[in-house]
Amino acid sequence: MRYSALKILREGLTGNKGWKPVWREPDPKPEYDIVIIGGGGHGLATAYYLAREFGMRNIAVLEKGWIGSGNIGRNTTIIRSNYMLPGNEPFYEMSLKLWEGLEQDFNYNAMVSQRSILNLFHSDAQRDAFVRRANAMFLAGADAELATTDQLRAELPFLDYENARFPIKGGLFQRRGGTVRHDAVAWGYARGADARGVDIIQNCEVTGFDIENGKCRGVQTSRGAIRARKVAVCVAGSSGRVMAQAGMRLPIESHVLQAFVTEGLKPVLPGVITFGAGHFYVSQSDKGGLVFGGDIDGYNSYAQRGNLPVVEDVAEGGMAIMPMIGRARLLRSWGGIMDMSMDGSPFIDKTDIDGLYFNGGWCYGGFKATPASGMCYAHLLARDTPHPVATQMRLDRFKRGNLIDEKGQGNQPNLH
Amino acid sequence: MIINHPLLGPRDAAEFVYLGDAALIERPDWQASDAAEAFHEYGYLRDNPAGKHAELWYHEQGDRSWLVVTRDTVTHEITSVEMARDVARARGRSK
Amino acid sequence: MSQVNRISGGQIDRSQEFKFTFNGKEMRGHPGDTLASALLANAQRLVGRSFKYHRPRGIFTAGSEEPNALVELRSGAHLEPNTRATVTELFDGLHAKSQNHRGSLDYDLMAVTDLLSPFLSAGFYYKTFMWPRAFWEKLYEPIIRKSAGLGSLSMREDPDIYDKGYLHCDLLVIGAGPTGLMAALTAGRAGARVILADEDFTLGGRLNSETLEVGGMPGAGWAKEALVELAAMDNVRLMSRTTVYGAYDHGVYGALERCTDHLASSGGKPRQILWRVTSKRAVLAAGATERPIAFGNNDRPGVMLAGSVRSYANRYGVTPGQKVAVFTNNDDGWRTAADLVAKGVHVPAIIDVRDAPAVCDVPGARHIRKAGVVDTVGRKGLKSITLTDGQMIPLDCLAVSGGWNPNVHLTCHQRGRPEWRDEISAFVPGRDLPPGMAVAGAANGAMTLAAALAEGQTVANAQIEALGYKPGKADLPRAEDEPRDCVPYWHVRESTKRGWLDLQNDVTVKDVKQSHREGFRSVEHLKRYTTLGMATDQGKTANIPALAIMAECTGKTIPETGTTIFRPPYTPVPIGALGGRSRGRDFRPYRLTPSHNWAKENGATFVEVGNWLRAQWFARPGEKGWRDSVDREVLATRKSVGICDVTTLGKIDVQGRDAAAFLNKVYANGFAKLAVGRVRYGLMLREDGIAYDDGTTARMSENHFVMTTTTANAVLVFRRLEFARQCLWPDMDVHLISTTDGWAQFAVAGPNARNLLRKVVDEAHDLSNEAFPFMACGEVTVCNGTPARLFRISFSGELAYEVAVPARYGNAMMDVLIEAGREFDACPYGTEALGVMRIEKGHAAGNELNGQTTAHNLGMGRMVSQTKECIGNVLSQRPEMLLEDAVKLVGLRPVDRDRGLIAGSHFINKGDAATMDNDQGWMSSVAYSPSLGHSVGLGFIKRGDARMGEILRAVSPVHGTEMEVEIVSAHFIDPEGERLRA
Amino acid sequence: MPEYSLTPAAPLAGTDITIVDTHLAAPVDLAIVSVALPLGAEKAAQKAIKTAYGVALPEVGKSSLAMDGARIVRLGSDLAFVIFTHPTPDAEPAVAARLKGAVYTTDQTDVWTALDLSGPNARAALERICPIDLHPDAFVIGDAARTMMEHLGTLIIRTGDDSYRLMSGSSSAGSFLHAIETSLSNIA
Repeated sequence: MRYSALKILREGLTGNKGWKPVWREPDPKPEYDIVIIGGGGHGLATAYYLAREFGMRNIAVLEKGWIGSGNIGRNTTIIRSNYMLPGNEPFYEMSLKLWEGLEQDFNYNAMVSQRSILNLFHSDAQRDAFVRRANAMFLAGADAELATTDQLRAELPFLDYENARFPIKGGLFQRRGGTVRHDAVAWGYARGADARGVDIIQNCEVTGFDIENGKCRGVQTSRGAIRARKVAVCVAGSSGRVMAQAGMRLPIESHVLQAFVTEGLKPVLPGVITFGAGHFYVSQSDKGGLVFGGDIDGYNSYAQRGNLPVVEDVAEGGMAIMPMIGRARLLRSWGGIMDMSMDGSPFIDKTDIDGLYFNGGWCYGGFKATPASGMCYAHLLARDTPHPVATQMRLDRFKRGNLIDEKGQGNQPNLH
Repeated sequence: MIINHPLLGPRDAAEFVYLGDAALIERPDWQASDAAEAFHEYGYLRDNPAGKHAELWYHEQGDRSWLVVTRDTVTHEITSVEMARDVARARGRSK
Repeated sequence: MSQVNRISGGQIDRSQEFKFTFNGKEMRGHPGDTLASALLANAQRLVGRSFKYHRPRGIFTAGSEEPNALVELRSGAHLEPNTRATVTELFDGLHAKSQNHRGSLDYDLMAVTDLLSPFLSAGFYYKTFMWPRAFWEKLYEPIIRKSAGLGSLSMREDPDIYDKGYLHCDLLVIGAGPTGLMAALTAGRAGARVILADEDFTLGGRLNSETLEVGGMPGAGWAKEALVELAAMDNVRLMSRTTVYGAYDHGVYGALERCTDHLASSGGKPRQILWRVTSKRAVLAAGATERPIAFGNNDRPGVMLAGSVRSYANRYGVTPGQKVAVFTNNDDGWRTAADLVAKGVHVPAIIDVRDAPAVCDVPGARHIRKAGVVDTVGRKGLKSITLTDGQMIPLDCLAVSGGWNPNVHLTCHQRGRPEWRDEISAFVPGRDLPPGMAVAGAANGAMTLAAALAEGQTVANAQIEALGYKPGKADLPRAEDEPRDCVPYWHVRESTKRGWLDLQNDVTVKDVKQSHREGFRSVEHLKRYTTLGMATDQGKTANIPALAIMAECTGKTIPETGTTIFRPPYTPVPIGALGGRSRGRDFRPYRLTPSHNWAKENGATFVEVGNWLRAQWFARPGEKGWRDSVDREVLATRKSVGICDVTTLGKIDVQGRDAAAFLNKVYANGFAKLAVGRVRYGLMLREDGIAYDDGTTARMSENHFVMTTTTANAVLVFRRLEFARQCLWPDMDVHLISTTDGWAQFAVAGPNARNLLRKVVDEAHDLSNEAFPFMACGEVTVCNGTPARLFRISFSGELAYEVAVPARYGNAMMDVLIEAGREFDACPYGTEALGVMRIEKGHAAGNELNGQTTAHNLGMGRMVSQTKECIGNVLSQRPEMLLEDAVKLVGLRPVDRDRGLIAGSHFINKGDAATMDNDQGWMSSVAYSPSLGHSVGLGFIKRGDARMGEILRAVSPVHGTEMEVEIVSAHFIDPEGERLRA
Repeated sequence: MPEYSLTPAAPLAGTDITIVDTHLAAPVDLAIVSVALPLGAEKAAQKAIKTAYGVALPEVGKSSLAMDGARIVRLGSDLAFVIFTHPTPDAEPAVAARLKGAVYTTDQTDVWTALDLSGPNARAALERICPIDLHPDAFVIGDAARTMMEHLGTLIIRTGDDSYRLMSGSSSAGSFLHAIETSLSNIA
């Protein structure tokens, strides 16, 4: 079923009774070419691109609960490609370009909104680092723009320029950055994959891997055994838990990141704004809520909920840069589990077990990566070689000493 | 969260700084023949369990002691809190 | 307009009258009113517009679950959007405006969306607005954004102040209705430390809204007596206007106390206080929330929840209408009819979906059995209803009761799932409660008053007994087991019109059905696809009926279909309150250097360095810009002598028999053999082999070292040292204590540094180059006996010392150094000049030690010892960290000396395109060198150390510039180090 | 001889504020010396303390008052502060001399700034900033705790029924005073 304004008109006139399920609810087949574990954004995107780009159709996506129930459904919806290091920036820029054509591509309005993202800076050293980053973005074909305080005053008059503890010295814009309706991304990919024959199987939990003589030949699930030529794990947040079933230890810790939304408000924020002297970033959704977040709670957790100190820390950051939000009310807070990796950067790689592939370690940056992650993982699964923009996202990089550490925090995941 | 400090009693976790798995106490022998591999595992690979996790917390806004806290990563329930120095000694570390 | 809907009784103070305005219209009310009760008293039925269809809406409830009656309260910078009229206490001079309409509330231009509603069904926006691509952001989205949203922010800084606090108790009782009061009395009498908190301004919960008796007296009277008793107990803290909004780990609860929201002005006191309550145990006695029944056009102003109608009548002395019918699926709805009639309000009919006899005698009311409401009339105020049998009943208010949902919210905050209980057709708290919490009363499904009181007592007793208190004796007041029979009945199927579930977000029964049709069948998909329950009320009244309808669609039971769990906060919390005092200049504390006052008096401009404020430069009259001042400071220092407060560097006292051995493990270079009276530069690595921090460490005596760290890393290095001491080498006798704030430390640098210090350091101390050479240290006295420490170290590359005195002498010491230096034209210098001189000298600082660079990159690879155990040396030797073409720290100068280098530029070989593949490295620090007369820079370049003299392009596309630069030694000044050894 | 002399100026010297019966003042000439117990020689160190001050080293989180008015606060298993009145900048040698090399001493006088808070509102004011349970039965006279108040590391000692000594880093003295004053005025 193709979606269009005309279709809506026709359905509206006939009582909206003709809409069909957006994806089928098939039972699992006994065998697939590729089984993708995890019906989140990355898993669904991988299935979509395997079908669309590589012509593979005999694919299943196994989801423990309902699709989109992981971090694709509980993030702060930001897209951007403002990275610095060669191991990252080309990948994220490719992702942003995919976002830019995504909706027409899968015929689903995910409300990709390039409202811009702004990183404020508050010291000369921070400015220098941002200039380095901005120039790296240019070198990778992305856009970046430095703004002076005067420019910011004109564009964002509500920031605290007069009374700030850490005065705003300027900012780095990426105008092509912005926000996307996160759930719709999962649904759009699911719809596109399903239409191309991919089986999306909900309520199907993987309970073990069938590993024979060092080769992965399938999985055990709550809905029976499923054979596969290749098994692709894509469960960021739960990577540790799932890969432990294959006997693997990972350079990853699971941490909780909280996110917050206020009651709906008439438009106040034009784009995404991040504070450079504290933990706070914010945007406004199409519905009017201020969607914001800050630092991870900082301790290993699989609990999908956080604690008060971080809530307070984030609110302090918000009040520090935009004290006009004091009377806006926090409506809801939630937590997602992050695969925090040892250098803050992800993995898209084969494992030491033949036929078992791994995608994870996205820290709190997985949402914006969804299209490129799907594309690169599909590439790896279809061709068995890394996509050119993901050549450094390897599991053995720590052994070799090739780190992709954007923040320079080293092997302490909760600092990334 | 509240951490029941062995010497000071229950204290708000906001006074503490988290480091990670208490296996970080077990720093490998730098002279061993497999030191490079051992340090890679020590530095980078984690059990990351969903369940009981022995982990290091530092009482920065308190007595500056490092603690080994055993906490469930699913429920956050804390079942034991020990002085890390005692744990380190018990695990054979000296000087 | 007068208060035409006032009736007798209630807990309002009729002796006083408050004036207030709604949309500019003046009205009157009384102390004890909420804005909602006062609006109803003044017969203001239309109060707002819905989110999506801009349908006219009236007051729906009498509590914090209100979906409709949201207003913009107050004005100017005090404007408070989305404020529930139902919990806003009336005060004299209150101003409120309706929100979310274009044009007036009565004639909202956006109401046209309602006519288009067939095309705006659930998820319509996912299926359109995609073509042409550019139109989404340019056209569609701006329109959607403008029409969405609810109230407006003032766009001005919140003028109120907020506070926070910490409370501790044995037992936190959440909710001060009959259950909570009984629980608090029980625990309080037993001697436990109790906090009783309730969101309402009058404690007592539903006792204030009911005509039920407790202990032979009116319930409200019993509540007052209980409160008097509780208030007299030292061990009990009563907190009204306090919402316990979140249950966090280990018995910590978040609570918001509204201190001045009920006053016209906060009077300079905190508007609200955010309390973190640490409880040993808690009793959740949060009561229950009534739910509606969906039927055609059930969203009209005048359709209300039955219990709320009763509450307005009994507590506020207001009837929401002159002719009020009741539509119910349960016994409780009948009490509304009975109470209204007792107050003289006409109740034409009680429509009960059940085929059951009358619950009680309601004079004048027809009992219509096995019937439902299918439609209503009255766009801006209800005029009539139509029943399933076609009959029409004229009225102006319909009181609807679909049963009651226990307020299980806080039981879900730690991911606990509620369980379905058939007897009351509702979810009750599940077994996975937050540890320490017990639930009692209606929140636990004990719906009758007698049951609630009994449970409050037994649950409180169990909780305090577990803490070692003796449980109290049973002196339970007598109360009624009022009839509470209820059948599951969620929507009137016969109705063909839209029936609303989520009133605020305009989610109807049809939307749920469509969601099912399109495969969004899990509760979470339903919620996300239709926006059900995502409005400011978080679906408190809507979620369960919607879930029930989804269950109907799927043919499953409600518990099979799913549960909705709740997230904090219970009701919305202002960001200002969560931020507390930490805003503006109080966002973080200020740390001031000991010579701060001197600097302030001497023209310093200050800069934030972490939490420190440091003097950045000292402007002198006639200087046109900061560069003039900085150039002068650099030149004066290099020519004669300059003085800089360097107190902010971290200082750690390291003592113990194993101190030397310990330092040898934490630094990458050797420290075991440092002589007493000598200082050494130390490089600290992280365990992963990356350069972490650097500084000098001085050996003051055999077992006593003084370590310095960078300003930024002082706390982090201390933490790591404690880790090494306690966790890695626990048997070392070594002790650490920070003395950063204790010593005022000054760099005295320049050819005349020694001459100046000779005037300050007491004569007993020999400062000659022989007696006190480069890298010497010692304890001295200055200015006739003040103890001091002297280090001969240099960051500037000049002959230099750092002299430290106890911090209390710091300001005076700065004065003395300048005074004594007058004959040398001694010059104070700030962090800018410090930075210029360190770049001229090629010293790495924060921009180079950024956590991404190795000793190998920094040209200090050989400092990393491989012959001792130390942190970081093993992993520093990983193959790809030692690559031949790794970036190396070098100096850079512009080929055209008149051009200024730009930090953050990337290096590209001449002739190559500026792409990431051709990236040769980056410029980390730049400065104008007044000593050399041109710009100088430090940067990292692939194999840079082997490329001296090579010319590359430094590109900064973000500035749209590039220039040619030459790779040179990083030591621009005195490369042989003769000056500092002079 | 150098012709210069240095006049001390401690950051909060002279602070003396009363807000509704509750008093906030900076103690005069307060000296603080840290005392670290050498590993393996803790007993000897404790004995030296007992001999020098006439009171035993208290348990962690407690303090004891010596005959001469010095307060010994046990901050950790191997660390204590000796807090006493001493006007000249030689507090550390003075304590070191009394303890005769049995401990490691470091002068902490200028690291800290102190305020004494006393009066009927003291506890209510602290409730706004102090995470520690200060109920009189939970935090008895002589108890001491290091914690965080308004982002500042703080040592709190209960010195009487309604009186507390509060100590925090001297560089942030202004913010420290501001935090406590704000609490007092917020509850007044």
